[in-house]
Amino acid sequence: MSNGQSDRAIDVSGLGKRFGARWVLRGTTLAVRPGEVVGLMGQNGSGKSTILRIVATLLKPNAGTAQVNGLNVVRDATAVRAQVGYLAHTPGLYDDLTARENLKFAADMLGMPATVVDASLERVGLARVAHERVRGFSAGMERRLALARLFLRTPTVLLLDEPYSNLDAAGVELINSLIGGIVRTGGAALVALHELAPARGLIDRTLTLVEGRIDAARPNLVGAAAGVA
Amino acid sequence: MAWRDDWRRVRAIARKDLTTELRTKAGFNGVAALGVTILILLGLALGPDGAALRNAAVGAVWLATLFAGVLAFNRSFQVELESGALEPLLQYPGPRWTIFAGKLLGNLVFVTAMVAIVVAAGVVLFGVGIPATWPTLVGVIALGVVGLVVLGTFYASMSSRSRAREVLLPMLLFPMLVPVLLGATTASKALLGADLMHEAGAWIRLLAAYDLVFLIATFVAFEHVIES
Amino acid sequence: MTGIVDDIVASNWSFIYAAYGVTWVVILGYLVRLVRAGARANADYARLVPGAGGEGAR
Amino acid sequence: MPAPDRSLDARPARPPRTSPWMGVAAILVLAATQAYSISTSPAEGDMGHLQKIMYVHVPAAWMTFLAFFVVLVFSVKYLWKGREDDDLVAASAAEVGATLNGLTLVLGMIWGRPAWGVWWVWDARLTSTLVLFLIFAGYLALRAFVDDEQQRARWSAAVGAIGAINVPIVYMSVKWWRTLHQPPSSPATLDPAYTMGLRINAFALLFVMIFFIRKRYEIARLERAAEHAAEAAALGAP
Repeated sequence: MSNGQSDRAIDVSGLGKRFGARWVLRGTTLAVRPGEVVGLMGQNGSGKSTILRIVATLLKPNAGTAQVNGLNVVRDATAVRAQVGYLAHTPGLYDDLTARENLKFAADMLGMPATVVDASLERVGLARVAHERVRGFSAGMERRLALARLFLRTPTVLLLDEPYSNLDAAGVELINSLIGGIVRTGGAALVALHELAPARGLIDRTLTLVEGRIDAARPNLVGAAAGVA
Repeated sequence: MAWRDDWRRVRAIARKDLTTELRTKAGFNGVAALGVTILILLGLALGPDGAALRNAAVGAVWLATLFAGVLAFNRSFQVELESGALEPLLQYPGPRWTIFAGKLLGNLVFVTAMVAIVVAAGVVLFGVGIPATWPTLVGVIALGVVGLVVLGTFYASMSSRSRAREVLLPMLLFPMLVPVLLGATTASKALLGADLMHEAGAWIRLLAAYDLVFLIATFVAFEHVIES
Repeated sequence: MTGIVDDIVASNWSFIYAAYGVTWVVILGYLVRLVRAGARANADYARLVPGAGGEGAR
Repeated sequence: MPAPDRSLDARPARPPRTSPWMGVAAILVLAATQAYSISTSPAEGDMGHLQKIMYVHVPAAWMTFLAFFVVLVFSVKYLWKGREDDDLVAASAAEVGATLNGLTLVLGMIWGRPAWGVWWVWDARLTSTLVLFLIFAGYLALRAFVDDEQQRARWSAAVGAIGAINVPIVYMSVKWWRTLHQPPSSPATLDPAYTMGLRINAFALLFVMIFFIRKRYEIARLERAAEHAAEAAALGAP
């Protein structure tokens, strides 16, 4: 299953990553099926972001493999990038460009027509400030603008790193509609979270990272919550 | 169609970098002011004899260009690093060389504008007469600028992400630019004189060959260098 | 050989000594550096790889 | 063609060791060839016994270029295949090459003072050797300033290859720069009485250099092997 279709949207096996002498991932294995939304839980520094960045082709693993729809994230990086939508912890915007210019840049880089820019701004509720520079934006507005980049096109795999931080109720609703939209078209999502509450009802199951490994003993929080209710 | 998408990416990156520079202004003004200041200091150190200054003008202008140019290259990657924009930039689909080409184009415009100011200042401050062969002289300057920008942009893509980037970039870049410095200064000097020995032509060919070789080499190598 | 040439030759010997002196300082200096780095690497390896037994095992 | 990911089982065993006797032998041979050529070479007409510096200076210069050729080859090979070992060979050759390069420059100056009356001339060979030294000082500085070893390997391979491409261009440009303005100082045409001494000294220094690079490489491999062992322990690999 080196390329083409696969029954796994994300397939991570024995992943190891170190920064200097510190091992952040120590043989992580996980899989996400198409149409599935998986929550990745764990304390700060447990390696959630690192897994997402490896799957998004931004980091190379020291050991193990990761695949997206059967494509290897190291060997077939370009093809993987075309399929993956990644929301980083930091917004990664250009402060001296306006909101619209930031999105126009993203559309150019993604090879999308310029018409999607305004629709996307409308969708995240920033059409009113489209011509203001990002430098004056609040943290919440910046996150919405970063999110707007994901609405420019429809990826098959979503990787979201703490998407709910700095967002109000309407923002949470936006994230959930984004995830819902992707999943309905057969896509998958891997979402790093520190609390389950905002994503409840959307997440199919959770995995917990402890010291760079998936903790098999931890209960699936979604299932547990359902059982109690 | 793929090349059209790639060209669109290249333009987008160059336009984005230049818009940022234009809006902050501090960057370009600072770099250009530094270039002129270096010229003034060289004039003070070498003057006040007019003939000696005219003789040293070409060298002074190129040195000022190199020292001020170094600041521009680290800046162009700083924009990506400060706001964590490098990750999204690397995550976009499409070949990585488009990132290099875009940065290159942006830096080329930036450094060309700076060089225009430094050369104008050099002509005034050092009392250089403009020769009849000035279009060729412009060509020499352009070839020199391309060499400087190609290697400067390439090395800055690494040095901007390392420790001690202020030291590392000149350490990597300046020895590599020796042929550019020699070619550009000697050809410029020859053109400012009468070029009796017809040596400018040989230097122009050397500069052109240098630019071509390193344009190809850096485009090939960039893909290996940009990833984290 | 005339006396003048002898003088030049005599004065040149100090440069010849200097040249060979520098050469051997560099070669032996690098050798010492290698030996020390090698000893350190061997010790680290023996510490981190239990049962490897330092010298040439495996 | 990015570097392939290394799987858990591709762990190198303890690297082989070159016998230290090879080093002892190489250094003894070098001492012997030097003693031979010093004692047998006649005084040269213009420079007297000063030409004896040639037996260390010229081989050092040749070996410098050879070492940097090794850097070029293994840098390109690393960019192609992504094998960690190639990076370590390039790094070892660069370190030994830079050392010999520094030696060449100092010997050139020691030669220049009595021969030309000045410590330094902007001669094509001297100047381009100096520029070469600066290029590889940059290479070694880059290695020192980058912590992530994958990044360091890729970056230094690119810098090594591109730096090596520049060497002939630098040499040519400095040569033109000199010749178009004033005639170059005439290189001493070599009398057959000296060629034998030069050759055997060059071979002796070649053996010393090969020993240095191999040893440096083996130490780097050993350090890496220790790190990989720590890696295996951290991953809890079977």
